[in-house]
Amino acid sequence: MGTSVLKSLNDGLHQIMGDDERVVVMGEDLLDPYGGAFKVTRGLSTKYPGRVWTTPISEAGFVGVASGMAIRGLRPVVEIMFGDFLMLAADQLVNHAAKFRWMYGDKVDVPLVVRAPMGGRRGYGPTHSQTLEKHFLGVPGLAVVAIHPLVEPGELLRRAVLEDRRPLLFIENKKMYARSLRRAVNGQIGPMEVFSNDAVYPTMTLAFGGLVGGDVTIVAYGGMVEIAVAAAERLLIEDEIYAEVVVPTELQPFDVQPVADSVRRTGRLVTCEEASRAAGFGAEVSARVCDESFDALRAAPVRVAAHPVPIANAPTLEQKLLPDIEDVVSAVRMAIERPDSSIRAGVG
Amino acid sequence: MGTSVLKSLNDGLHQIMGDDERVVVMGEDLLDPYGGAFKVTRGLSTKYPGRVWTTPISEAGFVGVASGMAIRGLRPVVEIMFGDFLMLAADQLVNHAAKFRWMYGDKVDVPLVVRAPMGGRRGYGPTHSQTLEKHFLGVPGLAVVAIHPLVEPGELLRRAVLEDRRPLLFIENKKMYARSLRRAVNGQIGPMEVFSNDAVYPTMTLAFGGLVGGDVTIVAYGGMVEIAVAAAERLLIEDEIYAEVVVPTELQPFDVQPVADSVRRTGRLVTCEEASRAAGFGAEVSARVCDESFDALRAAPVRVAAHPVPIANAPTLEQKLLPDIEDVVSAVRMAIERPDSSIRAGVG
Amino acid sequence: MERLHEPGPEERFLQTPGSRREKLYRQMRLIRRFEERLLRQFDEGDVSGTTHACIGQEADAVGVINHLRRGDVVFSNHRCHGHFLAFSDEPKLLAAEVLGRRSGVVGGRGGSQHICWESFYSNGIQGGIVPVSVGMALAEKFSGRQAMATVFLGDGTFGEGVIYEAFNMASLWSAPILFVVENNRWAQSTPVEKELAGDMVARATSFDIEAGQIASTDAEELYDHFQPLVAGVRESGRPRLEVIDTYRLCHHSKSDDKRPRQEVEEHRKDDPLPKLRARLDDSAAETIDEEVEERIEAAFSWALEQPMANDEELVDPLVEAAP
Amino acid sequence: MERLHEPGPEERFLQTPGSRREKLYRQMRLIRRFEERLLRQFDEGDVSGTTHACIGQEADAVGVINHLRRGDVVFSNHRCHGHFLAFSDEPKLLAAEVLGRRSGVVGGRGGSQHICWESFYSNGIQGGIVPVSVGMALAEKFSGRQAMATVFLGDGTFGEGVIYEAFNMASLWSAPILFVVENNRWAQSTPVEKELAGDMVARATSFDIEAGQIASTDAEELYDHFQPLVAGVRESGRPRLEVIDTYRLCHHSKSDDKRPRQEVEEHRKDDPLPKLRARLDDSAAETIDEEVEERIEAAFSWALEQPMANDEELVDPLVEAAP
Ligand SMILES: Cc1ncc(C[n+]2csc(CCOP(=O)(O)OP(=O)(O)O)c2C)c(N)n1
Ligand SMILES: Cc1ncc(C[n+]2csc(CCOP(=O)(O)OP(=O)(O)O)c2C)c(N)n1
Ligand SMILES: [Mg+2]
Ligand SMILES: [Mg+2]
Repeated sequence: MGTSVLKSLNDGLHQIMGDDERVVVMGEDLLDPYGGAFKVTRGLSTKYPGRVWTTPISEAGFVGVASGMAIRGLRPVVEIMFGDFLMLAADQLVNHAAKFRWMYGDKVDVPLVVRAPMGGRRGYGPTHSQTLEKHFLGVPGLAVVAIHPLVEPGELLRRAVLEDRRPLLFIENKKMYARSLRRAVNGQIGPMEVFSNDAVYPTMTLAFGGLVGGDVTIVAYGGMVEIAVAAAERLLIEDEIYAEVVVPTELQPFDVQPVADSVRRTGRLVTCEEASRAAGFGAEVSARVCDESFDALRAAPVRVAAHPVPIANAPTLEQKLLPDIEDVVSAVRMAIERPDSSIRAGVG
Repeated sequence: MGTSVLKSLNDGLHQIMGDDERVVVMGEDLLDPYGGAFKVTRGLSTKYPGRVWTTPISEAGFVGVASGMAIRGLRPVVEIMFGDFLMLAADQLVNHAAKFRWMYGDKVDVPLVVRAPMGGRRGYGPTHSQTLEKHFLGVPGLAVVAIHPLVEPGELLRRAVLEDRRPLLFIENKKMYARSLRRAVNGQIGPMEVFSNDAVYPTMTLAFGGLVGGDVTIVAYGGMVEIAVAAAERLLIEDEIYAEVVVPTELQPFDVQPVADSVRRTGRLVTCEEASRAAGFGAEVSARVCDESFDALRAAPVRVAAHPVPIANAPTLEQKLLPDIEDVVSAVRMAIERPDSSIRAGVG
Repeated sequence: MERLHEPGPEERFLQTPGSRREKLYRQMRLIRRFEERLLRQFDEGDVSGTTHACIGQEADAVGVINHLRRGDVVFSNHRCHGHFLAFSDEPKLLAAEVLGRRSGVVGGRGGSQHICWESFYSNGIQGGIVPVSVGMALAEKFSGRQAMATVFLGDGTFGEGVIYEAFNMASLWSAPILFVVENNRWAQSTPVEKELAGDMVARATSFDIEAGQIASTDAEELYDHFQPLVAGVRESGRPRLEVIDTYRLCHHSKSDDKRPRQEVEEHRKDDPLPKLRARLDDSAAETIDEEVEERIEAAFSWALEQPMANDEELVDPLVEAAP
Repeated sequence: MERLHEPGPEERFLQTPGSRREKLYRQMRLIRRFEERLLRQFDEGDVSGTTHACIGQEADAVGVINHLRRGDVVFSNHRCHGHFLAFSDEPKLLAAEVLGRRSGVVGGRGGSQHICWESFYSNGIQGGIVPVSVGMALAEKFSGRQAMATVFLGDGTFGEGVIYEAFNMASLWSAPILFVVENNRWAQSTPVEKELAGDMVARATSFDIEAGQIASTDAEELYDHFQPLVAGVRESGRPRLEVIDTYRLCHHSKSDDKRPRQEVEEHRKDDPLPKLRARLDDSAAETIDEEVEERIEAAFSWALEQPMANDEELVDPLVEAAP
């Protein structure tokens, strides 16, 4: 058993607070012995008593407080207990934190990190299971990072808190907390070779036997990464389909290059997200891939996503409406079965 | 001078209130003689005194109040003074109004209409000029309609208020209020022939000389419609490029068919929106067009959008950062100059 | 809107045979045993996610809701089992819901935090239900119906700004609504001193809303206390806020209690159930206990036999409700 | 953070020669004439969008801000010209900003509703600035600096729930912040009776925030009134709210005044400028008027000569500030 995502985040926070006195942590129910709803902040209030602010249930208010602190020189890390409650802080993020720097003529920085645990599969029902970051993509001035087990989450958090001057949404996934990190061993993660673009928030590319070209590119982030990797392994075994899995960490601004490069090798694209399909991350990825490597696309991209309904409480229903390995596998089959338009005749 | 968009909406509201006593109107500064910031509600409080509720400055609160009213049988029409303030009501829309029906086992309807004037070009600066509806696309259960001068806005509002049982964002455009409706005369709007798909919220297709095939499909909604039509006219004159302009009215759920049909005729797609590009409506349209008619696309779609910065107050800067006719014209030229991938050889 | 179940809570309460004391005890016993059974099912792995019991606070539900009439709106929050059972007397539907069955109150879609049954509603976002309830109260009044609304909120929920927006509008527009604050002195793991500055009653009165406070876990006392308050809202057509000082004897949500052990133990002496039971004669109490046991057993065994929620088709509500 | 301009408002005020009365009048005159000139430029088509003048409320700005020190934070709202000029004494920068010039306070990006100059900030969303200011106050305290924060809000802004979230946290966490409420009895076109139930001072005290109210447009009186209040916040490290009952003698934003003519006229007798000018001797007043006239003329003619804002390149702030 390796380090869990939860431990990595918790260790990371301990170190970040130890390294920089400007770092303060803020959110609901953070104090020990409780230590936060998902225990990401456990131990912090004991070790750094004056720097952990347990808050009233005031998501808009404390995101606002934190962004004021950020402007005046602190490095606040805010926890939104369930990412669903981010909607309460939408105005503070969109009309305050994200705008300040540019509209104030670049005179201020707002180094604010807002951590938000997203995602379902834990039976928490319609208001505690959503994957809402898509609604915060494309806000000028607001960065969005989503962790996954392939890159040390604690290290990503350190970069976000200490090295990044931008207001930043840091998306975690509740189901992922208990998962072990999947560190590369000899450049491999399981049967796949893994490549990083070495960005501050790296994009990882996984491929069977190197970047030698495959049948399809699967893009997945956050909670869908594990599912995509499992689907890739299954596709190889069951269908002899070679998939490359590309895992972006920074969703906004989004560097399409690693995806476009992969599509140049594979000609086909499947995107995966846990949210519902419409106007989501997959749409943006598809559009950007079209921008960059349309000529390499042999068939239309396929988007894997949730059904467009609230996340049900009943586990059977929840499971049915959220995308899973089977959905990714089918999407890849569909992408591959689509007629190869690179050999079609002219149209129109 | 024909009827203005503003007059159509105001007349529409008068009639809707006259026709159905369940309709109540709610928002900031609605009472006569002021009659609302943009005068859309002018005269209503005089004519229907008990049914116009001027509110405190409480966007979340009164959207919540209205959604409670909707569940209990009224037909509330809420005005958000500037669409920018919708962010304050995000939780009420996403986690309350939009969810109620499905999560309550289809036991309730929430026939709530929230009108939001969006858009810039009036010098109102960073917090009063945004086009934020993209952040509300893809919310399960929430419909989004955007008016434009090609379809009577007052009639669209009537359908939204009286015929639609869904919570619905009704997007207006501040700059458009003063514009005249552009009604078809003999099936023509200016030099273009106009076709409707006859949906409740119709999609309009404009083309020179009928749907006989053209060089490019331009998709534009809301405040970009006029700009797209002007660009199409200029492209014909300056470049002899024949554009079809497709104007969706309902953005969510989005019926891609008319766009896909047009792309089948033209092979090229340009999308236009006033918001910044990332994760916007254009991305969704592109992805949907790929779903439906990828084989007909001869080149990558091009998205026209704003620069990813807040909307500046200074008119020179504002003009520079928002998309205009010139930007649409360039995008079309770019789309047309892109190598025709339908005649390319195989890839990979 | 749906056809209404007959009769409403007040009528049902009055029509039920037995002394008032017995009836209040029976309801509380039903709530208590429902939740204890639910927690057992939880431990057996039949409940997914989490669940918020109201053990220790049952007297609030029966003290307030028994004064409500058919068509009156109740909006509750995450801790809604007691409110729902007092309102509906439908343990079967609630059991099926929390067990994720198709025959649950809302077909398993909501779980107990997100249900709707006649004019009873709940939602799991703190605070947001308060303006919605104000709107419901206003709609009832506007439509000329005689109904009023009641919304339940906790001390912690006083952190959410939207409730003050709702207070302001309720007061300005004279909404017939009763705000019932269950002050159990904790919000999840946070004691009230760390979350709340000043005073809840003063907050309400500063919006020109009449408000009061009662420290009690005595169902009879609360029943008497709320009778005129409910009548007052109905007659005046004005909002009212009432704080009940109470205590939660269980965890916040399934198994997350870090409150000082001693504090919890001290509050056991205020447990509303033994308090009221002591006033009944033993055989009456025993009869009730047995009767409740049977209902709970019946509800859960029925619920456990129901098919799991798994709608044949997941239809997009936007498409389904489109004009 | 930026290097600070020297000296702060208080120091500058004390160092300026002349009587206190003269100095207050000079500042108010500067604000008044600045806005009158701005409205003229507006009518001449030089200002795009809209603009919110504070004509009639100048005494608030000078009464409060002259007690603030270098590094103290001020957060203002849509109606910020007076606050900004009292804080910065920089009419040129503000003129250039509202005229959309590159040399404006924030290069024309913000317009007066959205500016930042040293520790002065403004934003155009009602309410949201209040928690941000609380955070700023807490950061100053946390960092061991002696600074405090002042945030200006209007009566209408009491509709926004987030201000109560901010009050609660300011009180719980002892933020050194002064909430200055400019109660001009109207929010845009809405009279205070239609927007505000109850009482603003009581709302604050219900969060255990000391609060008071003063009805005055007398700059000297306000200056005296706020001196101990500012000192109190600084010394106690606790929040304080103070309501100033005042009146706006101009439209809400450019040309949208539908208030009863008579009501407005009646309030002209409370115009803070003639009120204070009457206490000066005539020649001193005339000298000040001329001096201000020159500064305003200089500011606007300078501003009108500046190049329009039109950044050579529109850089994505996410890319520019990326690590
Ligand atoms: C907007 C929002 N923030 C946070 C939560 C998580 N949460 C659920 S219950 C709760 C505590 C509520 O405390 P209180 O209002 O006192 O009610 P109690 O649980 O004591 O009955 C919290 C923080 C939530 N459901 N919604
Ligand atoms: C969130 C939000 N809602 C609405 C507005 C539009 N608006 C600008 S000023 C104003 C009135 C503010 O009234 P008040 O707080 O009394 O300040 P005053 O204008 O009287 O100085 C309104 C409604 C806004 N800017 N922000
Ligand atoms: Mg509580
Ligand atoms: Mg005012």
